[in-house]
Amino acid sequence: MFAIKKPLLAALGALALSGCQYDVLFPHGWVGEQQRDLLIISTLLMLIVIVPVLIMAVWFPLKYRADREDISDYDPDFEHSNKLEAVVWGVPILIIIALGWYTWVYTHRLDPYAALPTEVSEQEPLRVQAVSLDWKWLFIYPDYGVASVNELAIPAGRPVEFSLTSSTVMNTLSIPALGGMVYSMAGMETKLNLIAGQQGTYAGRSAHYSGPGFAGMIFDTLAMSNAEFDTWVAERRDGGEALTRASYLELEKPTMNAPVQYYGRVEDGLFGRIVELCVEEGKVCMGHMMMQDKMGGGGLAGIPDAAAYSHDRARTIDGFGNLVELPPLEGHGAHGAGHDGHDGHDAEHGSDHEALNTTETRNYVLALDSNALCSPLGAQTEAQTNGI
Amino acid sequence: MASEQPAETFSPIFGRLTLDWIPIHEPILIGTFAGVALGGLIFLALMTYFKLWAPLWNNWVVSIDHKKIGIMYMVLGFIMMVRGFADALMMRGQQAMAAGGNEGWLPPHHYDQVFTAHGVIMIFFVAMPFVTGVMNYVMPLQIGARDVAFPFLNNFSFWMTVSGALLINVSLFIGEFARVGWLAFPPLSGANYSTGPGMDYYLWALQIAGVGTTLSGINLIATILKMRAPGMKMFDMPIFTWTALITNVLIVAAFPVLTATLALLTLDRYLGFHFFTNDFGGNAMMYVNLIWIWGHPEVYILIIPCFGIISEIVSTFSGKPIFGYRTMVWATACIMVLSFIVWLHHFFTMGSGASVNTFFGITTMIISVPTGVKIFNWLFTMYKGRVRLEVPMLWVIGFLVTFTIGGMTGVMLAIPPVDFQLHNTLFLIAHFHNVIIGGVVFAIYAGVTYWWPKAFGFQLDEKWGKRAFWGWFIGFYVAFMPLYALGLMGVTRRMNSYPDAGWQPYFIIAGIGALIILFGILSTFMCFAVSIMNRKKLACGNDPWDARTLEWATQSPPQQYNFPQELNVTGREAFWHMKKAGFKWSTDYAPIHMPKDTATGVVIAGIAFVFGFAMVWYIWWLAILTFVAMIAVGIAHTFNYHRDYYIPVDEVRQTEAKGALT
Amino acid sequence: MADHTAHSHGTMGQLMIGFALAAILTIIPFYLIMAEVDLPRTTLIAWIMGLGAVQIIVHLVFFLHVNKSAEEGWTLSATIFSVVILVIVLAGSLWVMHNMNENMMPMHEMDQQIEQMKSLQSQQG
Amino acid sequence: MSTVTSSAGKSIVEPLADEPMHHARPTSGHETDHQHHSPTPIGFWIYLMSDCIIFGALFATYAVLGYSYAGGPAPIDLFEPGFVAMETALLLFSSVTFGLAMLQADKQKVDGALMWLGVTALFGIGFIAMEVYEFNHLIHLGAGPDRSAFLSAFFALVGTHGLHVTFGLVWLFTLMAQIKMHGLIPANMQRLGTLSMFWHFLDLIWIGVFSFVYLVRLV
Repeated sequence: MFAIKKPLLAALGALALSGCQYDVLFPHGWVGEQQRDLLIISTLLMLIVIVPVLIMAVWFPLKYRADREDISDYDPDFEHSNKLEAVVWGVPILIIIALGWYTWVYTHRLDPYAALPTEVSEQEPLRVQAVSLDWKWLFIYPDYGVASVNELAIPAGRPVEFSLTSSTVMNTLSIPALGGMVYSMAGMETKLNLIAGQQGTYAGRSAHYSGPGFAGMIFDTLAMSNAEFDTWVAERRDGGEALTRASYLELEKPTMNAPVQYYGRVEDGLFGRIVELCVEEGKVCMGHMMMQDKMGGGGLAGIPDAAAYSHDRARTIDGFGNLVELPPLEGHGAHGAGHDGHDGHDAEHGSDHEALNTTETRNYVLALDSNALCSPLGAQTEAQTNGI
Repeated sequence: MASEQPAETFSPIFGRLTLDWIPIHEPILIGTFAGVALGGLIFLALMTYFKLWAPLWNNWVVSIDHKKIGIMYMVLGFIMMVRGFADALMMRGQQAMAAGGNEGWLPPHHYDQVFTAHGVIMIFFVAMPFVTGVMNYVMPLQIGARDVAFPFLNNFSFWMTVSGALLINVSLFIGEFARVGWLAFPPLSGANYSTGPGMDYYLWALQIAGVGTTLSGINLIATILKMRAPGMKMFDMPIFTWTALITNVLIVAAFPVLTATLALLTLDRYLGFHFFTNDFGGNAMMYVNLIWIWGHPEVYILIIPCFGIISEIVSTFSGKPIFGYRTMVWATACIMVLSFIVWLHHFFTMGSGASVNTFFGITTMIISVPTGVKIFNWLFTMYKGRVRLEVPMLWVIGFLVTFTIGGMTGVMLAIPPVDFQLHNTLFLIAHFHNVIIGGVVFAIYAGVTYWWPKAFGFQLDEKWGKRAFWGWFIGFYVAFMPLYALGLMGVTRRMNSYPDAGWQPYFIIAGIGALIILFGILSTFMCFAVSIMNRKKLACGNDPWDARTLEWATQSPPQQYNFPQELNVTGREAFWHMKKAGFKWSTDYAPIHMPKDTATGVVIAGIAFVFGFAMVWYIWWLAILTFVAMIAVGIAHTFNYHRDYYIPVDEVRQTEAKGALT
Repeated sequence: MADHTAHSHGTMGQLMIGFALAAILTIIPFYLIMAEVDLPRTTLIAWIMGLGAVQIIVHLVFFLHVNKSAEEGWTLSATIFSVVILVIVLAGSLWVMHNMNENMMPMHEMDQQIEQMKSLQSQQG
Repeated sequence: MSTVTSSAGKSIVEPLADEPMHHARPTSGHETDHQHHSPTPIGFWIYLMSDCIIFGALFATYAVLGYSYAGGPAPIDLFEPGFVAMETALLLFSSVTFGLAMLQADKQKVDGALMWLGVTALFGIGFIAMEVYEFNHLIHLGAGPDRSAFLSAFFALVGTHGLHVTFGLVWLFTLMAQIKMHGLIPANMQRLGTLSMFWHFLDLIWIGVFSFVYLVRLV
């Protein structure tokens, strides 16, 4: 008895003290507040139906219990009533119409891809490129050329525009005090717009299970004043080493409960390469792969280039998160090494039509030298727009 | 890092199975294994001592009687529930401990297997057998049929489900289970990020069990369409039969998508295909898309038969026909179609555009309308009735209250911006346990209590029945309300440990809730045991609840042929009108045509189990051998043309004389 | 019983009509491709898909004998339901995946670049 | 108002076993009741519909991933319309010959039925042989399923269809043996009808394959 009592009392005490943790109900940013408002609106709307149902669910069986004294209201044939049916269909439909309207408005207003409205903040959004690695978060500040691991510093009151991607498996960037979450996935770039209303330290983590080190993918979000943020950036620039393609590949290797770490410089276009799975030398960037695919693929000549498109194999892990060395893919040939196979194919089928088309695509492939293939498309265009 | 898994080696005889894969260094597993082995030995000894092997084989294992198969499904469900619940206790224990730097007692490698196994077992090997079992037992009786349309197939389906369940349990002691979450999203579940056999156990267990589920779905649809008693029109069928029909339509339409999706993942893992990899143009989002096309109908597959159970019980215990029968049927049919156009609400946060999210959010809310209508119909069935507050009805009231709350939190999650905050938090966990415990489990318990007298001829002990109810009911709220609270703090699911000690009290309370549920589960088994011991005292007639549908017209338990004569039915609530009209069975019998039992189903399923094991461990020779053997046994079965027989009139007369309806 | 089976397995006439229609509906799309008929891309695709759909109906009617009377109409109902589910799965997946790909794949301004590339090629050619 | 009667004295011969015994059905009042025909045709049709949805998922995957070549070959580099036309012809002819076998069987002509079933099997084997050749050829080129998502989707979809045809062939030979052993008894007629549905269904799926997987991608 005593053994149960003690933790129970401790639990109750802690409950009373921990009221301030309800990040979803008491968020610290506009996005979170809007989401909280919608949560409350929807709950209230639904309670219009839920409360009567809960009351009836308990009250009816008690009121109409078989051993009641006055049984005269027992109506064994009462099984249909148009009026009641109209109510039970009508009221929920009306509520759903109202809810649907709110959903429409709020979903468009809070689209994580859309920039925050100017009435929330007129400041230029801070761009942060977040990469979920095994098992830590890398935050790159492209406008400042610094990066940090497992620590996110942002100026309070200034919108933050996250670009998210992942090195291997899916994760979700979640900072509940600021607002909703969005997935980060390898080879893809998702967006999330958030803002911190007040200064403070907010918990952040990955909210999508991603392997043995998942629970340690936590970081502090430091929302500070603009001046403090500038100092933070300056300190990073002074101290940290450079985040280059080589040091990224080192950082990317799986570790658990990684400590906070900073980088004072970031190689240009690195995030683009991470998104497009071409940080390593000799890998074709996904943007180019897709463009090439849109033009009709690499043709038979592209077959032996498989190794240049391989990404997962080099990142194989065992059940405890240790890297597993696998021999690299075979056939790391140069472009156009598959001509023999192609000719053989033509000889067998002898279709001019087919040959014509493959020639076209091959032209395209040859038009791009290998350097161009191995640079990220997004980064190029980004650089161009920045340059202008 | 903490540890390493056995190195990948391959031998032609044992594939990649080596002694290193036997987890002798894990005390928890060794303890479990010792317990299971000891229990198993005692079971074997008792079975041998009382000479029960032959009866078990002849009366149950090879039986193609839908009633026995139904009961076996329920037994499977309860056994697997113990396994799944043990996983739940382990998780609650871990999260109650692992705060603020404390690592708890389960390292990630183990904890991740536990939560994956918990989800997979509870959905596929507890909830599915439960609903399939009840449908199997009750539905043919309700429509006045002798058996299902394809009795052999029914037996085969059951044993395939058992094969899958066995494969999962074997993973506990040989190798490991998947560490990917119950839906196994790639790339994490792909060849490179889930090396080792765990993920393969997952794939083969689900594929083998899935064959059973799909075939069972086809079987039950054909039964309802073709085997109804003469005169029974579709709109004369009891609500439970309707829900069974709609459930099985959903099974037949949705499970193929699961089969295909898992097959594609299997190709990725085994043959280096690139459906869901990051590279070579694969797209993991396609897996998420496909699996939820199955996954959302799946939750309705679980809950719709439960709606049927609740309908039958509310109507019987209120002494009234169900309110709004046609509305009920149409509402269920609406859900059937709508459940196929809401799947994206499971991944709003994956990054679809606002318009797509809005569309799927609103379709999800629309589903809540027919569901809400059903709840109102149950309430108005009680209205102006004579409600007998017996144990099944307690479960029903618990269901109404709890499921309604779960429905509300579900609609909250259906609103995309709210979901952005609550997705993958413990709020979501609390929500679906709210509808699965409050919906499926409560309804199944209600159904078990309700139909137990039909199946065994005696009622369940009321005292222990009520204890089980209160254990589950209170335990549920104590265990999951803290998770709602944690969800509103933004706490993420599946965390092996967490830094914030402020969360710990909530986890401790949740753990206490789990213990209260444990009390409910133990009470259930006590209830069964006590009732079996007192079965003479608890013996009841054919119709202990004064019920309204055909299954109560025959003996309890029913004879293998269900009904001594064919019934001509017109109208709804056949048995209620039979009783009013003073119905008596005739004593003029005819021979009854019945299917013969066969061991083919259990044999093929047994081989399928070995096949699955061989595939998991890359034992290719055995896989090829068993695959060929399965096909050979199946073909051999088709050469048997003597699959039925007649029960002679005398035998029918004798069995009926023992306990005809009075 | 004899007429029952004859009904469900069709007649020689049905079989031959079905064969003729199927043959025509197969030959046209193959002709369109193999003879490289000069039609706009989308028109060609629409023709191939449309003829395929018609041929599927021909097979259902003349070879599989799906009609309102077979099995009390249950085969027809089952077929229509499956078609609805198939349309949902196919169209839904394409819509959802297209939307997500648009949002996430690194192909911003890719179309533009492809246009440039093509014009470059045509200049060279 | 409902009435329920128990019809004493009438035996109920439900088609309970998987092979309902039509010949054993005694004449009774409800003989004409359509409800009491065998559940096998509708049951098998429902199975086919579920199979159809498996193919639906594979088609959807092909539709989504079919343009991801990963710098490898595209349909236009690999597919040969003439070859596909041959495969299509084989399968269509096999459908017709199966229809002819059914017509023979309806007339209880065992030899005729077996002859046409044999022809059907030959066409089926021809089809499978061509498909195996095509797969083998592609893998030999290096355009195997592991080269790109497009090829993965192609191999999975076409391969699944091929496996179905192979299974159909095994079934066909089994049934031919059974017809040889027992003649065209009702149980075998039922099986023949079921296999006929399966075979025509595979041809139907192939329409989707040749249109959507091959031809459209060669435009």
